[in-house]
Amino acid sequence: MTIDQIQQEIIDEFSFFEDWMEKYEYIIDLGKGLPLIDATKKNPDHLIKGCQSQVWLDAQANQNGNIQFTADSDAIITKGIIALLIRVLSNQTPQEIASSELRFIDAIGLKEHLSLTRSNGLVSMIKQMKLYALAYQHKAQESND
Amino acid sequence: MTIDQIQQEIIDEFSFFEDWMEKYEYIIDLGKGLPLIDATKKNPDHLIKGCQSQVWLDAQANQNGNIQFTADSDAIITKGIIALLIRVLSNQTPQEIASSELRFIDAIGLKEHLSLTRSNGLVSMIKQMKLYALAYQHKAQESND
Amino acid sequence: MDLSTTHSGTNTFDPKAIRAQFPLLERDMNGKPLVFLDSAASSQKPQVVLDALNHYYTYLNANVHRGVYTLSQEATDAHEKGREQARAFLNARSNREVLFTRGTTEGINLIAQCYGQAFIKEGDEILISGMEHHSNIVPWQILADRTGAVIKVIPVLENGDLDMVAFDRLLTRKTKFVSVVHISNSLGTINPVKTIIEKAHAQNTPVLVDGAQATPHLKIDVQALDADFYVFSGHIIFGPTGIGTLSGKEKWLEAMPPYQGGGEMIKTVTFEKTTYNELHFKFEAGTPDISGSVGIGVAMEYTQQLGYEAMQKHEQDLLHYATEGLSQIEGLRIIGQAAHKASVVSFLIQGTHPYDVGTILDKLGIAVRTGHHCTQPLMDHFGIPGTIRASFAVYNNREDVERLVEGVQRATRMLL
Amino acid sequence: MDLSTTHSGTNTFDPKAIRAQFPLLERDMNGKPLVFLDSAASSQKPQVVLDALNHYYTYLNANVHRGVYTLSQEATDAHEKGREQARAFLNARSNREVLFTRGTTEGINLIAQCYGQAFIKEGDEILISGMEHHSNIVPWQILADRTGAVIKVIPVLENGDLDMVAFDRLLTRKTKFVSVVHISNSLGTINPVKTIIEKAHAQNTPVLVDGAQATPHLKIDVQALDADFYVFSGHIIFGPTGIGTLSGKEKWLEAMPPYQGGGEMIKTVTFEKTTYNELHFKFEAGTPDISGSVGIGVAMEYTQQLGYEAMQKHEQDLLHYATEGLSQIEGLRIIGQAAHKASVVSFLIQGTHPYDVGTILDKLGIAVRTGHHCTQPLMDHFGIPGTIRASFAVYNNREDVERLVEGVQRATRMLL
Ligand SMILES: Cc1ncc(COP(=O)(O)O)c(C=O)c1O
Ligand SMILES: Cc1ncc(COP(=O)(O)O)c(C=O)c1O
Repeated sequence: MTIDQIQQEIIDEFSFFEDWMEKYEYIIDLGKGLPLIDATKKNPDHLIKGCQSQVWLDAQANQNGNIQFTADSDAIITKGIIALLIRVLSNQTPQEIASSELRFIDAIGLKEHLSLTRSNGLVSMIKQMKLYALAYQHKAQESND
Repeated sequence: MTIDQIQQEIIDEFSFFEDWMEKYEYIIDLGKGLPLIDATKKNPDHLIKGCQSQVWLDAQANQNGNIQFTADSDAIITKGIIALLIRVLSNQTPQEIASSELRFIDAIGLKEHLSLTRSNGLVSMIKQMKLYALAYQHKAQESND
Repeated sequence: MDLSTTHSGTNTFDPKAIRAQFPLLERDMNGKPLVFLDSAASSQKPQVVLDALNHYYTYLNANVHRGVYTLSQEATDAHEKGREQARAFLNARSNREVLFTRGTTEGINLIAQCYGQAFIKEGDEILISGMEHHSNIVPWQILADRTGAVIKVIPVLENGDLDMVAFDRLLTRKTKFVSVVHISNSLGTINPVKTIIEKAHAQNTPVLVDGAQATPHLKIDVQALDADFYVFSGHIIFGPTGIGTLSGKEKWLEAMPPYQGGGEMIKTVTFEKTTYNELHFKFEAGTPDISGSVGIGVAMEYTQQLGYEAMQKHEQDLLHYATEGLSQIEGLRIIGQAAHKASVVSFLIQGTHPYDVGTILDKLGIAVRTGHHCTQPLMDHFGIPGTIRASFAVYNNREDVERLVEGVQRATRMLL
Repeated sequence: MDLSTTHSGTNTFDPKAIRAQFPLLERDMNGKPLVFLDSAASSQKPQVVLDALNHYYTYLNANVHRGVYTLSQEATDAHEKGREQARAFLNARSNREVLFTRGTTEGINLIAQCYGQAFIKEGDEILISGMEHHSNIVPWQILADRTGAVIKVIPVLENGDLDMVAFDRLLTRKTKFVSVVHISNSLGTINPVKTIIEKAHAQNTPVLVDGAQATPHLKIDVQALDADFYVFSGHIIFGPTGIGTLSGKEKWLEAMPPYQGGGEMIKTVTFEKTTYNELHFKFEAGTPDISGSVGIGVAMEYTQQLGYEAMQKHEQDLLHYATEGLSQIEGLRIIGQAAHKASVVSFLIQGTHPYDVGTILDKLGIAVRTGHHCTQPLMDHFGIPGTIRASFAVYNNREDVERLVEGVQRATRMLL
């Protein structure tokens, strides 16, 4: 599925929730189920410091050049949103990741979590995901040269 | 006449003026007629610096111990008010000057000129007049001892 | 217009009437009536302060101090009335000892910079505490960097009190300045600043008290305290943002170099030589925040008129009610249990992150602060990433507490 | 509530409608309708700014940047919207280059202190001009005292223009900083700051422009000017007191040490080591003046929407009308007759003192400024104790000018 298809899927899923409680309970569940980043990667090199909650992020390219993200956070709601972001961006090509527009966050009513001034690490995490993608894209181009 | 009698005299005089213009014209006239401080006294030692206009002040005790003030200013309205102040305080005993309460300024509607924050030098001038009085009082007491 | 008559300045303390004076508290948040429990970060403003600001701009606005015209004179009077209100509020000796700043942070920076420049040398020790706000840490670190002075820290006990035994040990001949918080914004601890000042003075060390959290709750008397410097922020004591007060002893203020250069703070300027104006002007360069001094003045008068005793009784009731209610919640741990505490409850719930709890409370219309509250070293000391903090002001009520307790219960159920 | 719709943001420039937006102008002074001719000292505020302040305190007030709850987020958005409005107003590259200060004076002090600490050494020359406001003199004198740097002064010509020949001579390799006023508050002279910046940059010398008097009258584009630093005050551009803006190039701001220490400006704090936050936070310690940034933002937007071209036309008309009218008065001498002049007339009347004239004008309901206007060295240069200054803003009209001219005539008759 393309990034946009997955986003639409998530938007559709969220449209079934009656109120914010169901939505947040779902996000919290997602957070609890997030496959964790390799323990050795949970180090300062992979840390994105938000003012309130911290995020650790790693990215690896698989054989076909698609990127796999793994991550963790100390806050469960942050983790739940990370799970959604990984569902959308993981296993996509660097190009697609770098040029993606993440409209779903806004559409499912979680915009406040991606406010620039909210400082929960999520904004910086998306930036970092795109930077990883650009780095792998660059690498791939170089090895093609 | 006592300080208070002179003040009352001034208040009575001013009560005849119909409007502020007459009042100010009178003050300006007083200013023009102010007998000037001795030219040699118009030096930094006798200067009271206001933010807007400057005042020079000197005080001398005459034979009977009463104090004669002479003064000048670069602003004519300030000079006019000085003329009134000198009329009230000059030729009085140090004790009377030091303990005087200058109610006439307020009563004749010139209060704004004696506002602490107005910085026309008049407030500092009154302070200085009283300081001179205290100094002469002190001197007189010493020579009595 | 005498603003002091437009609110209930009487002796009866009516919490409902007081709450009604704060228009913002009528708004919703996320579709629920707002429960505002973040007054320690910034308080709401009573109508009388908003009216004063509006009145200033609508009838009195002009630049101050040098104007020859009546409007400027009136603006100056309004501005200086704010200073006189601050003086009366603090019981400072004279208006020369009362400066306006942008807030607590600027007040501390001003002292660190100017007192520091005049009196602090390499090897001197500056004594602060382990529960200081960053604003009472970083300015001293900058000064220490610049001068080679050394920062010493009074430790914090497990219950949130200062370790006064350690204080006695740390206060030595080398201690050239003490700067401590009156009431901790994270823990609520009311520190024994009078004792600290007495002991410091016994060896001629001056003391700055960070009163940011104290002024909305405690009667302050800088003469009784004998504080050398006392600083606080308008926005925490029901006043406008962008204005604060610094009260300092004249002997120090006179001996210190000026802070910033510019208009107002000079007597004469030539390119060769500039002479500085007297106090308070010397430390107030530039056009002052005139509406700010008007607003903070009215806010202080308002607070005084509420009456500290009745206010404290009300706030302590809320504090105990909240402490009790929250303590019932399993896994909830209160950080800061000093015997003398202002109406602040910091807590953590085992297995949850403050951010998560705060996020759910927000959805329920409840505004609390989460995080380190600008006291990272204190959080490090307790080995926690931060807390959830509910702070109660005079306009809060028992219903607010009940909504908080229910909200935390609900959040806990969702998160665990 | 979208405030931008509550005032006439259309393209038609209607002086009468504009004047009606400033409530203070309806008041009397000494029983006469007020003629306010002191906008260069502090302007009056349009209703839209007062509404924005009131709206902030009534619906949005909370501390900013770290709040987990919606209200705090909304306050943050309002605060940062002010910054974005400032960025747009100045055409700064990014919001990282836009700092809030208390005003022009603090902005200059910040640069003198922080740029100075990083880059100015003994023997370096700082070039200012002979028509600077004290706020653009004293901070450099303090820096010079501290570092051993030397202040050089571009002379002022008889007509009130800068002596640009002398400037070329004074700008040498030793010149490490240039700080000049965009529009003189005493003379009205509009200085060729673009030329000054180009020449200074030709030898890598950065330039600060004091825009306190420029922003209410001229369209500013810091990128087109290529100004390294541009500072101004809210209260002069129809905004609140206590707030100002500093726009600075990121490369300098990054290279400078922070200004004050405290909350907001840090990333992490321990007693051992503190790391500073990124721009703009690094230079904004403590709780910001949130209502101030909201208010100055709206004020800037308001000014832009008036349209500079139409505004200038109106103001220049008043300037010429006043110059003409006053010039008829015997013994009246206008100080400052530069070809490019903003709507400021400074004058003296032979045989009278400015204070006397100002006092009588006050009685007539006319507010002018008298004295040295915080430019003592300029007054010394002209050998005068001060001037009477009438400054015109967008809300003034020809009737104001007529009342001024009549008033001066009457004062002259009374005094001479
Ligand atoms: C104890 C304490 N000190 C200092 C400050 C800093 O105050 P401001 O941000 O108003 O400068 C605060 C603010 O919350 C505080 O609580
Ligand atoms: C040219 C100029 N520079 C600086 C200032 C100082 O501005 P503020 O007092 O707002 O800091 C002024 C104030 O009138 C000014 O006109």
